[in-house]
Amino acid sequence: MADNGDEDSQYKIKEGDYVVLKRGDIYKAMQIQPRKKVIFEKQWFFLDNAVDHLYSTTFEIMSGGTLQPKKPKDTASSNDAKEAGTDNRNIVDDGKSQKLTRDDIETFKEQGLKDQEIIQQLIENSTTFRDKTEYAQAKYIKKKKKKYENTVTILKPSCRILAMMYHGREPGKICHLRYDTLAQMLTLANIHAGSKVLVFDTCAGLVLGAVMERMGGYGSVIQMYPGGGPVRAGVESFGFPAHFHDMLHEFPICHVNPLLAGTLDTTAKDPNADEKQSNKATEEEQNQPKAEQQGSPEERSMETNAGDDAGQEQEKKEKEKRKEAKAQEKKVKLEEKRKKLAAAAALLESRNADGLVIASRFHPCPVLMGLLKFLSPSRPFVVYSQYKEPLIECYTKLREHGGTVNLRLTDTWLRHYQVLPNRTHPVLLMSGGGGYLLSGTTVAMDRPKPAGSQRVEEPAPKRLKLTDTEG
Amino acid sequence: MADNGDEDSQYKIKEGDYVVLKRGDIYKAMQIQPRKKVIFEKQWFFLDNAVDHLYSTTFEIMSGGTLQPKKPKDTASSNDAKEAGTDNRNIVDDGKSQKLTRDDIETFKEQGLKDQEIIQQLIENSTTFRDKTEYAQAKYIKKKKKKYENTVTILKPSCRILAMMYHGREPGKICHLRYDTLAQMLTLANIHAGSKVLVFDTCAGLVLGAVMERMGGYGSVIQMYPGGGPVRAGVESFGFPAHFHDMLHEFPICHVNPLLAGTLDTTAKDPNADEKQSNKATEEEQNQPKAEQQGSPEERSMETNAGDDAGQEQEKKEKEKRKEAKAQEKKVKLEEKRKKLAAAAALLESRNADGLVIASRFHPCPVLMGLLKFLSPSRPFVVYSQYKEPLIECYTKLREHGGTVNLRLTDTWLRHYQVLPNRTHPVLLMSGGGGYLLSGTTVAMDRPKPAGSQRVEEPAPKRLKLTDTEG
Amino acid sequence: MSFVEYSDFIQDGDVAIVYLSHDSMMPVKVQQGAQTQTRYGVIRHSTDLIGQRYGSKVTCSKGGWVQVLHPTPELWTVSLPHRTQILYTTDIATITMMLELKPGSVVCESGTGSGSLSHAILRTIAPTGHLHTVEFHQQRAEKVAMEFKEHRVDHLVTVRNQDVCKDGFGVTGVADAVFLDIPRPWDAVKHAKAAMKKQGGRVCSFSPCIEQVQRTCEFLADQGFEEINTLEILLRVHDIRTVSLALPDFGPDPSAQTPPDANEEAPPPTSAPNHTSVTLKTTTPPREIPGHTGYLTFATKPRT
Amino acid sequence: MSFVEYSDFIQDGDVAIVYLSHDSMMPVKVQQGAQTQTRYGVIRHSTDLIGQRYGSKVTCSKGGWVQVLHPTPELWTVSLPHRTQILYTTDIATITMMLELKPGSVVCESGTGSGSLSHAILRTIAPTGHLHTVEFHQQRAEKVAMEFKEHRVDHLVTVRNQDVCKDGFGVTGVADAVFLDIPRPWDAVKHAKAAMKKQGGRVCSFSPCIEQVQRTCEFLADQGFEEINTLEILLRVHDIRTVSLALPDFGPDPSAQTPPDANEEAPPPTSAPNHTSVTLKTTTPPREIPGHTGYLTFATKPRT
Repeated sequence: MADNGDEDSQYKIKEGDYVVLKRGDIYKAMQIQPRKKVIFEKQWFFLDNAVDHLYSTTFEIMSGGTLQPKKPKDTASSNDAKEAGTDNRNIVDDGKSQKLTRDDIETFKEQGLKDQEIIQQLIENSTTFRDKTEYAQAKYIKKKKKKYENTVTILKPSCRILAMMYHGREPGKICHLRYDTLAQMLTLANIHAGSKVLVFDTCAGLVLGAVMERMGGYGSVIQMYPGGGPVRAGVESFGFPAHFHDMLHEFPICHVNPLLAGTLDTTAKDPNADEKQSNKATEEEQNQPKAEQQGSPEERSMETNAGDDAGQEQEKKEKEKRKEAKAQEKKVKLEEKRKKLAAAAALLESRNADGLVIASRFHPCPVLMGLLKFLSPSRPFVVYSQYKEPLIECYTKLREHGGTVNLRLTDTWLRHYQVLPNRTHPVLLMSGGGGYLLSGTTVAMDRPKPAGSQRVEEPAPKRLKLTDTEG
Repeated sequence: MADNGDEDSQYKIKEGDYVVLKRGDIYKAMQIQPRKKVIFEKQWFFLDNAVDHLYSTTFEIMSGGTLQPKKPKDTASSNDAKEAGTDNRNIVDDGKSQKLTRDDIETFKEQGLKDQEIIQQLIENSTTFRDKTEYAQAKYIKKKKKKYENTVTILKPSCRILAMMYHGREPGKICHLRYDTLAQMLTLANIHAGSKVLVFDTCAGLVLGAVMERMGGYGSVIQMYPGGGPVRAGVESFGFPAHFHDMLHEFPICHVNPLLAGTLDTTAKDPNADEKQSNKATEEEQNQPKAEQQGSPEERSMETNAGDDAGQEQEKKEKEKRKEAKAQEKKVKLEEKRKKLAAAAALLESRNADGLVIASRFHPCPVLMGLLKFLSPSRPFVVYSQYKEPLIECYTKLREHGGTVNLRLTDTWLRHYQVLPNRTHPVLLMSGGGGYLLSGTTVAMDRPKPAGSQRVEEPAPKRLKLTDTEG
Repeated sequence: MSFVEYSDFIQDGDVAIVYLSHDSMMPVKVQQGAQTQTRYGVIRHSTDLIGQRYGSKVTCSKGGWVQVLHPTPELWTVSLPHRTQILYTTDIATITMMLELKPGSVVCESGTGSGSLSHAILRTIAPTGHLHTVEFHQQRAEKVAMEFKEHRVDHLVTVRNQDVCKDGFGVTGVADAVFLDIPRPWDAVKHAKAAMKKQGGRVCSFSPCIEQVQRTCEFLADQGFEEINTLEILLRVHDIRTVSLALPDFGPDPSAQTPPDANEEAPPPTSAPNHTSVTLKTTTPPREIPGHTGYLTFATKPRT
Repeated sequence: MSFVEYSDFIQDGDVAIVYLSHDSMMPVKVQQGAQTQTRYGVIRHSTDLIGQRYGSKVTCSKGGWVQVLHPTPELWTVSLPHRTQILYTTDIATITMMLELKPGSVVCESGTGSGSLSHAILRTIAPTGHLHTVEFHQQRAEKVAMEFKEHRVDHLVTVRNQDVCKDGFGVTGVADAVFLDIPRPWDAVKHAKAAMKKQGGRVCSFSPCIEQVQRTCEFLADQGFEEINTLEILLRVHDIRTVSLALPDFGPDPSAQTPPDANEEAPPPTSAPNHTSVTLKTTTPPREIPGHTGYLTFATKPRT
């Protein structure tokens, strides 16, 4: 990107691209697939027409669900409220202020009136609109807009957009991790190109994707995943170029202790262990929703096509064939999997990772204590939790255990503003909370001592007074 | 106050009055006593000259520590910053920007230059002042003002002023109860004239005083106090008229269980019990700092005078005499105390109080559960704690126990603003936290059931889903 | 029953608050023979309410039950029929303290709106104070005056239907405190000053937009008001929850499990305590909370 | 050592961060033969630092010890020699995400100030991006350029000493993102637009005062910027404490203490458990916290 390249190809929407649909503050991640019906904000349409248009184009949804690029709007729509009354004291609440009926509006829609036009109709037919305060007018327009607008903007995905999307649509899937909290994590963990980062993420892979974006394909990311397989839906939505996936490794945490004990066998010489592992892997795959199965978009869309083509009749005949093919495929996959495990294990074994990022539905304390061992000294780590109490436990444990400094338990307060002439004020609703972070820096542990003696040495007397404030 | 009375006597500072000194955001509560040296913001002076002036007068501190009413200022001082540079990019940080030396300034002071004049000198002799941003200028002036100002305003005390004073000066004494949190408590507990309110306050009596102010001398307040005697310093500072104290009762919480069990003897027929009680009372008095001993200002200033007059020589002779007098005094006091206890017990026994306010260094859970019994049904209560966790425990206990609805655990976020032309922004520092409140409303308990069965009945099935959100 | 005095028993003509849940309450005018429909069934006033103790549990016709509470300004605020944007308890509490209201205070207020703040003021200044409240909107002025009567506080309040910016508060030199919640508060600053006692007092203006605050502060300073101070207060509710957090399984840990002399294979089932979890009490904020109600600007009117 | 690449061992010429406590860190230029004074005593670079592993404990001459940390933009932000008001990590993190910075991004910044944000930008856009930073104040521009060199990020950044409002950023059509922290950001909006790629990008302006925000938003809208969004973010630190709460003594409780058949006098010492207390882990906020740093206004430059 350092080049001032004028070729627009990278800015064009292509088939197979992962994109984000946007209307107002609403986002939805999506893949561009031919003739795929998309439902967004209670409207359905097809994305086919968007292909070859530029990212960030706003489309109107036409009848039949086709998209048509919208004419560039003449002026900002923030000046909708005109001729505002100074207050709302003249308004009589008789329930009759809107002269248009529900039917009228439906008729407009059938006539193909544009959203803006319908809203204009509503305004003109409201006897009270002009008497409302600007405040109330803005609210009215927003409400109506939401109801009758029929445009959609197609965006290139980014960490910012996806983090806001997840937070707005499915906060439960990402443990209520707010976008600004994710921003803090990436910065506090000093995520950057060329480093080796451990990620433990059960937030749909959003955190993992965010880390990968910040590393730009340079370095390595090891996803430590709990039983059930690595979660990747969020990563896919980023639509990374293929080579980004080369830096991504995965390692099941159930192998952590064996790895540390030197008993993990990644050479597949023990057929039993291998079998067990492979069974587990297969199970995992079967337990996962489809979207989370595959790494690369190409593979996935192929599979989808295959599924679509299969008829109902010839099934039995081909079953056998497929079974065999599958067995072979399975073998290949297992071997791949084994190699990947071995590669990840090799990366971990040196215990010199540069960063650790944890954001999960698991109790962060054992996760943190288990994974911190893989970091070099003088490297940052950050743990997210929706709740404060588990992080207090982490803090206490870390203080007992030693080997970390610069501990801080924080959260952030975030508020958006409406900035309009004579109507500037904080947005009336804000997020109740974005979750908590515990961050810190590893340091070299004192030389291993017989258990028990270690703690005594930890805080030198003169620093004892800092014990509690330290953080 | 309903009358439009023009006589100013109630607005005049009188000897013996409790007043509040103010400079900028700094407050200090004080009693007007003749020839008493007062130290405020590192300056000493006498308040004698303030007597007969009107409340809210600003005085200059003259040499010799006398006060002199300040001439009404010509214009607002918020326009001090003139000719502001647009940014501070031209400032060279060479440590030489102020041409005046420390000695120069001391000389000014000896010459009797007024604060404003000294600041003007500093500004005129600062080579960088005009190049600083308005932002930086305002900061500079504030810093300098703080250092060289020598005025003091004398205010009539009020809950607002005292709450801000305690929070600013001695937050530890009031368990870090912020003034806006106190405001919430008074409102959530529906404190008003004519009701009967229980107060448990180890916040220097500030909460008790605030409740008394809001009741205006109508109704009754029962201060429930832990061993060591009721704390009243904060109440004194309000300078209530004498009749306010008629509504104030006190009851030691160590008598709560006996009272509830019907075993509390307030008739003094048991000489033993009485003796024990009186010993305790005496101890308490001795353990208290002087300021907290007496209820009315008159008594106290008399004592202070007596102490001042006593010489060192004649002591032994008069010792015997005083001992006798004291014994007699003690007897009278004990009888008074007994009567007071009996009166408070009578108020409590009917178990029909209208409100309960708790703010203390004690664990709020047992305090709340112990005192809630004294409320009528359909009455509000509010518990303050510096920490959230104990209030979670209160909540859980109340839900188990039944007998309350409308439970809410809250805190408030408070920020002040600087509003100046082109320089409007939130104040750069804010309070980190104002403490937490648990509030609720009592309801009639179901008829006493054999223990254990009660809980089962509590939430009706259809309301079960609300159990957690309810609050 | 009155909004400034507690009673123990529900009587005919009272206004009682039917408590369904912390976010669902309804005020009920108690009338001999009347009925009230709730989602738990019907409440019959004559048998279920009149003569009952405030705070009692009332079983409705469908078998569900509700609590009937004595009205307070705070319960009224969360249950009153909205006719306008209203002030909520967090702001009200702050206003009450910062205006130094207490029994006997004389207060001027505009606009009255739905009367949410008015009731809290009346509670605090009773039994000897008075509220002069000015509402431009005639319908609303009439409605709120009727409510004051029903709530038995009408002896403490005068409602005026006029334009405060043009006509002021209708009183001069009597108020200890003035409260403004109008679109152009600066136009009422002079009137506020005129309404206040010559010895001084406190004023508060509530405005959603910062431009209103800026202009009001200017006018307050011009009119000689002192200690001008703008603040913002937000309520945070902490919902109490019991949550369960899974424990990760790092696989068999040889260092933890095998004492030096135990050389046999460790039994696999116990070595990996498969995904158990721990439970803890915590609080969570609501997903969305009020991020702004308005700026509160306070000032002191000095002696004039 | 470099601010964009970790090393394991401390070398001559490195900049290391000496960690004394969470609120006391100092950057040290490591030089063969040099010494650094700390409150725990002297650190001798040749023996105590060079060749040691980052993260090691170093015992100082007075017997106290410190940790020596690898520099990061975040540690630099809390330890750098202030020459101006600086941006702190909370705002920086938000800016970085909201500007969509990543390896390869081309960024314009003004003013450079003490370089707190610059370092964080460089960390994020390395190894293939570039930062064009403009600082009006000559001394500061020179100082920060020297620091970039010492921190081994000078290949990623161009420092220009000029007036951004008059002269712009010195580049055209290259930036993915622009950041403004200047007193009159509106005067630089046109320059920001000119510096950005025709395909679009993101812009951020940081201003302490709301009037600056209002004017900037106007200019941004006039220049065709979209998705204009102003926000404020505040950090809250939770200090972890063990606190002790006294338990009240309500006196002997006959109902609790006497089983029905125990009629003798209960022994007084056990009946009133005199003021014991309970201990709990909790967090407290610092007494005062930053209540405002500045408003962050973000906007998207559309394709032009």
